[in-house]
Amino acid sequence: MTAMSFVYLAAILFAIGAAAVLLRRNAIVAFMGVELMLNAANLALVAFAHMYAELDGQIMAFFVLVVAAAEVVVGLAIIIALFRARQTISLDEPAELKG
Amino acid sequence: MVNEVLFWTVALLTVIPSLALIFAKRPVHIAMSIVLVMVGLAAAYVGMGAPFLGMVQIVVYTGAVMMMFLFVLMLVGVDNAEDLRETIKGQKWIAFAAAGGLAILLIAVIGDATIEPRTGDVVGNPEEIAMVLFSEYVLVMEVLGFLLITAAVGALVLTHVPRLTPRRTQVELQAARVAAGADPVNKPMPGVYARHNALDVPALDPEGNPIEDSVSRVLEVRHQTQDGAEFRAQLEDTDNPDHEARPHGAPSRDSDTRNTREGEEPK
Amino acid sequence: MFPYLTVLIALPAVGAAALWALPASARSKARQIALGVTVIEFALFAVMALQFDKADAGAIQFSETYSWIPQIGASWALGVSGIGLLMVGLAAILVPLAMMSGWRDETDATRIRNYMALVLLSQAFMVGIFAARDVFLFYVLFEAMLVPLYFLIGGFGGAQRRYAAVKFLLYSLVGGLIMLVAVVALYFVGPGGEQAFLIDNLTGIEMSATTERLLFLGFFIAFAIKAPMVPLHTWLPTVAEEAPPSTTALLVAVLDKIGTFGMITLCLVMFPNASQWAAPVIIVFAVISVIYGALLAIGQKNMLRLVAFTSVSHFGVMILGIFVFQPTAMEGAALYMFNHGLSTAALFFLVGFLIKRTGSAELSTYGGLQRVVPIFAGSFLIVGMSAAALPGLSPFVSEIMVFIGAYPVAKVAVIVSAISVVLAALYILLTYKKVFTGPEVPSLAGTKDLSLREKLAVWPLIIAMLVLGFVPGLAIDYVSAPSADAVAHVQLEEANA
Amino acid sequence: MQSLIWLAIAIPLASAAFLLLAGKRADAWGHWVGVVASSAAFLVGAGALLEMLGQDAANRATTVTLWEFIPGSDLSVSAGLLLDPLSITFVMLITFVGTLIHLYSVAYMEHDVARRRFFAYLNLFIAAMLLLVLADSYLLLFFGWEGVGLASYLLIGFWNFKDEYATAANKAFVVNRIGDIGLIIAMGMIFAAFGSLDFATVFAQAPEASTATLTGIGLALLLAACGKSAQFPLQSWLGDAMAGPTPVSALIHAATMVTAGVYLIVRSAPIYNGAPDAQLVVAVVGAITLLLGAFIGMAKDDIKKALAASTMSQIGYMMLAAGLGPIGYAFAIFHLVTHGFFKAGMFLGAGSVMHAMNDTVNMRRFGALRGVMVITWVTFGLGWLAILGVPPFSGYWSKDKIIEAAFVGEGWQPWVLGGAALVGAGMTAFYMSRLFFMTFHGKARWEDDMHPHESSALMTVPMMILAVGSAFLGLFLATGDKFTHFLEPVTGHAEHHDPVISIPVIIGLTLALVAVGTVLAWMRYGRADVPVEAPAGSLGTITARNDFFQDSVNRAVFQRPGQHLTRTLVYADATIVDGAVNKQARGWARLGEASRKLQTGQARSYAATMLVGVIVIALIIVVGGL
Repeated sequence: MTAMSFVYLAAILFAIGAAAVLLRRNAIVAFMGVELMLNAANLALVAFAHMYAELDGQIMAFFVLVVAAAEVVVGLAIIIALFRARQTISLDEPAELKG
Repeated sequence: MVNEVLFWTVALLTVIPSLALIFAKRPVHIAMSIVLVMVGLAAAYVGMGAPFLGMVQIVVYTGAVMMMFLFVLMLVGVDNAEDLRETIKGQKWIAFAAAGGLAILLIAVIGDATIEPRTGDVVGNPEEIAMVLFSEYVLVMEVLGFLLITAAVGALVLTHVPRLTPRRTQVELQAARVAAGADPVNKPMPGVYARHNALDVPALDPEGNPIEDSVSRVLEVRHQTQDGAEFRAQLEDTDNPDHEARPHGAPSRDSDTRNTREGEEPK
Repeated sequence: MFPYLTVLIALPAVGAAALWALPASARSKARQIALGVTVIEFALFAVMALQFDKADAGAIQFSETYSWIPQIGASWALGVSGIGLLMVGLAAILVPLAMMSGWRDETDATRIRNYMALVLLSQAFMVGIFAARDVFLFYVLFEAMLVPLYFLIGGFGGAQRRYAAVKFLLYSLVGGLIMLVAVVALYFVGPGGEQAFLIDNLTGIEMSATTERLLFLGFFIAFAIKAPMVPLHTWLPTVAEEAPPSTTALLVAVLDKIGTFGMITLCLVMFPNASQWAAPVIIVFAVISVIYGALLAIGQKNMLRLVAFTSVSHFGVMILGIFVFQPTAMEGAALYMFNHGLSTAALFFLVGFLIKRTGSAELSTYGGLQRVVPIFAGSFLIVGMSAAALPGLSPFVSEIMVFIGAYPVAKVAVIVSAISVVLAALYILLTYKKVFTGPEVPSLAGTKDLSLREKLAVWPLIIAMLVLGFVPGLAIDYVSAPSADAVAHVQLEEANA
Repeated sequence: MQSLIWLAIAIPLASAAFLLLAGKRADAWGHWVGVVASSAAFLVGAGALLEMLGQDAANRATTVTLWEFIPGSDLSVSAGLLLDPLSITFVMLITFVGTLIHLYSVAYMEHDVARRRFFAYLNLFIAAMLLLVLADSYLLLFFGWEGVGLASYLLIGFWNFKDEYATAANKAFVVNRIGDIGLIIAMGMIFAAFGSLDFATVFAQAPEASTATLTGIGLALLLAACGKSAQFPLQSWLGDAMAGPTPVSALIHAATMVTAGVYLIVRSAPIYNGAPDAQLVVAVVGAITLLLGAFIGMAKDDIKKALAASTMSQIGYMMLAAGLGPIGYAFAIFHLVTHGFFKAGMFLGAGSVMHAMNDTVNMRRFGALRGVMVITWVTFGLGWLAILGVPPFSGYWSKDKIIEAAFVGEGWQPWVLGGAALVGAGMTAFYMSRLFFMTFHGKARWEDDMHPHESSALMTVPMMILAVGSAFLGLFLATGDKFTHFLEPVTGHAEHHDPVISIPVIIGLTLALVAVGTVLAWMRYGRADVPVEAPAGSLGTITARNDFFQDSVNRAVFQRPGQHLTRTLVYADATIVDGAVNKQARGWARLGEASRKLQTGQARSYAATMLVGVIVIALIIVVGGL
């Protein structure tokens, strides 16, 4: 059992996250799916760092973490603004994107 | 450090709760499941020689990010269970197929990859990380700082609700009230002249008619008021016997009706 | 050496800018200012033409080459051979006349100002295009030209003018885009460097047959749209019908010549082998244009559309003359470019005057005007006969030179095209008959004859056509050497191949 | 004077321009400017003729180069005039007859408000016609060729406020232009074969050219000649051309312009000499036309149309002669000259009659005019005798020679061509006598308000001069073969050939047929009463009256299909060519509409699309091994 197993695990988690994004109408839940995908990527990075015995992977994961935090802040703020404007956070509601 | 126990523990701890993302109905449950996933991942990090990252993961994700999610959930209403029926035609199948396909593709690619692990054990403790972070990646650090500040400001801007109308001053409020037909002067005190200072008795106007509004509304609601007419009759009895010819009760009204204010249903 | 060409381009452009900068109080003088600018322009052109060395008409004269965008090899390179000189002259002559013919088309001071400024701007571009010796510069001006024209058509025309303007723009843009691809490709095919786009640097370069053919087509399609060749002609009648006649006159008389001019100065020179390769098909289409345009002209009920279709026919003759690669036919075609400008412009002016008087372009509303407006009728007949290539008027010489010159190599094409001689007589005479002869139409009884302004717009053209009709040598001297050069270029390549 | 011959063109041209531009101020005297210009041209021509007669027969051709007309690199044509016996003959005919007709017109057009314009057009015609015959190259000839076409158009349509006159003018011009195609193609062929359009160069090289080339050129030239000279099958315009004022009919549609085709063929003799097939076609066309015209002439009641048919027929004679080669050329020109005189004279006579009869042209309304219009009767009569070919009047000398020449040859040709010419002579006698008797003899069938009177001196003097020419010019020119010898430098010397029948027999037969025709006409139209209303007539009469249904044929074969073609094309251009453009534009718009639907507005759908896209790209990278 090597660190490679964690990469497989990361792939599965990533897929689950993606499925959540596609399936859930609740913006917050979909957002959590995105977070899971980011974390899956982080897991892979850490696993690679472990395999190569280099710190760079961890650093990269660290950066991802920070960026994810920033993203969450802005994303949640958007969700709140959306909720204020429409009284709902369903992703199916905003139809302005319709061509 | 990488052993099967750790892997399987982490695997179960992450995969099973993360499935809640797809199948659970209540967002709060999902959020709590994700907390579990984050903790599992932190364990994996620690297990793979990244103790600092593991700690950061717990602090940032379980401690900050997921809590923020919960806060937002509370803001927008925690108790809404989501209807999992799909509304977009074919979306479910596309989603499962795409996710499954992605997983298969990724696993296939990973399985195909040949990686020659290097020996040596690097532990990502804070000193090591800091050495790299503040030497090689210092510029990125700075940029990340900007990013975080920008994100914070952005969140403020997004959630800030601007005042759409100018603030109304007391003067304007007063003017509006008068314009709506409010009585400009003070209400008269309850009670009939000096003879009676009971709070439950309406005051009488100079013509001797009772002023209903002078009695506290609370008493009216409780039906504890008294009819001013009785006292008026008493007045008349003493001062002006001519008034006796007036039939009793004619000016008085039914107390229920009297107590009802305009536009308000009697309770 | 005085930079005549640059000044000729700059003068109207500056004039246009000045008109737009004019304070509102002075706007009523916009017409006079614009006319003044074009008259100065014409005078300057006349001075330049006098300095042109006729004996060396084939060479590029008044050359100016400045670095413009060296990074992509574009230069501000100007210069004219005899043909270019004639074309620049056409622009210099016709713009003031067009202004005079459209003098009273608008009443609102701002609109007049805009109209005049746009016409000046288009004159600047016209001169630039005919003088450009750099493919990139040519292309840029070719496209920039669309802007003033789009507004001239879309802003000042009839009821459907927006449709017409968009149609014109789309057609031209399609051609321009195809040409752009060829221009870009040319950079990579050519020598590159800071003067990569100079025509002189692009002549005689080695390239594979396929490349050459594709590049040729890129340029040719753009030019065929401009010089309305069937089946790419349908924008012209629509535009003619909707745009103000003075604008259409400029468009057909000068601007569309960019098509034929480009064929001679770019296609033939840069892609001689491909020109040879495509010539048979082009000749077939040219002949179709000749007959088709004439037949459709006969069938038109609207005079403006009719004149537009006559031009389709005449452009067919020019293209035929160019692509048979015979000196005489080429001279005829080059000469026709000039003569057709005079003839068609005059025809559009006159039709415009007629429409201005009665408000209708439909033939059916007219009749018996000859006795009401004899001078008008006479002028119309002369101009109409010039369109039908009557000897004595300059278009005849060019047409006959094309036919005679093309005959040795393209017998069938000439014989079929010669039918247009009859068809031309038909469309002109039927129009004349419908409008001017027969019993008088009572509602037209008060129609006024040509005013002095209108005479000033049309008669110079008639005089020019008569002079060049009797002494065509005056113009042939300018086109002879460049035409022979162009033909020699193509035939030299043939000999090598 | 020969070097100044350009003045003969320039003066009328300048006069035409002057008259057109002068405006109303010149209305009172403008016509005299026209007369003077025409006379001046005649004087220039006469001077040149005298000078030419003073030279040797071999040196009588002079070329006057004026300026370089087309200084092209390959094609170079100079504006040069060729003065030789052939062209001077025409110059004299045109200017002399032209001047007389100018004079006549002064009186004839007296009451027309646009008389000044009329004279401008006449002068324009004179200039163009002189250019036609004096040109030293085909291109310049074409210049004049079209110029006379224009003048003819303007003059036929002189009263074009009447719709049918305007139509007639258009018809004339358009049919002429059909012929012009022939000339354009001929010029192309000539340029291709000889590299030049100059007569001198072309004729010098012609003998070396292949027969096929020459035949081609000859046929193309014939097409041109047919158009201009109203020969079969392009004859239909001439009858309608009578819409023009009568002096125009006399000058253009009888004496000069319509003979330009004959001039062209005779001028191109060196080309035809090398192309026997083309010559034969020319002769056959001439024969057909002479019979056709004569046949039509026998049925027409309109005096001018009858004369027009006669013109057609007589030009048929000339073409026939021109098609016979060197033996015929000179006689073609000879007949052309005499015909110019007597036909112009007769047209002017007809004009005089019309003038007297309130512009009536229906001969059934004439009759017995001999008494009131003596001068007209005499002058017309001389013309009549001339055209009949009665010796010693002019026509006899020219026409008889043509008939004789037509009988020369081998095989079927002399019999057919000669027979046609012979029969034509009889028919000519019939229809001309019919015309003459119906107009001047018999009973007066005038309408009540007619007061016929002799015309003024200004009209009768030209008629008298032409009558003198009709009477004696032939005799004068034929004596000692003066005229044929004069033309020999151009037409070439003809070896003497014996006709298949001996000459006296031919003369006898001709005169006999003429006599028969005349007597028949006298019986039916002189002695017997002529009904005022035309009788229904036999099939032949109807056919002839309707010009062999040429207009119906043209309408059915060319005009109708042509109109359908243009209408179809206009429709097709709008629906198919333009329609294709608009349809593809609409197609793009539809594509846009369709792709707009893909934008559902569902963020999750977009996400799904993105993910699928990522997977596809990844697959491509993985599987493609990139």
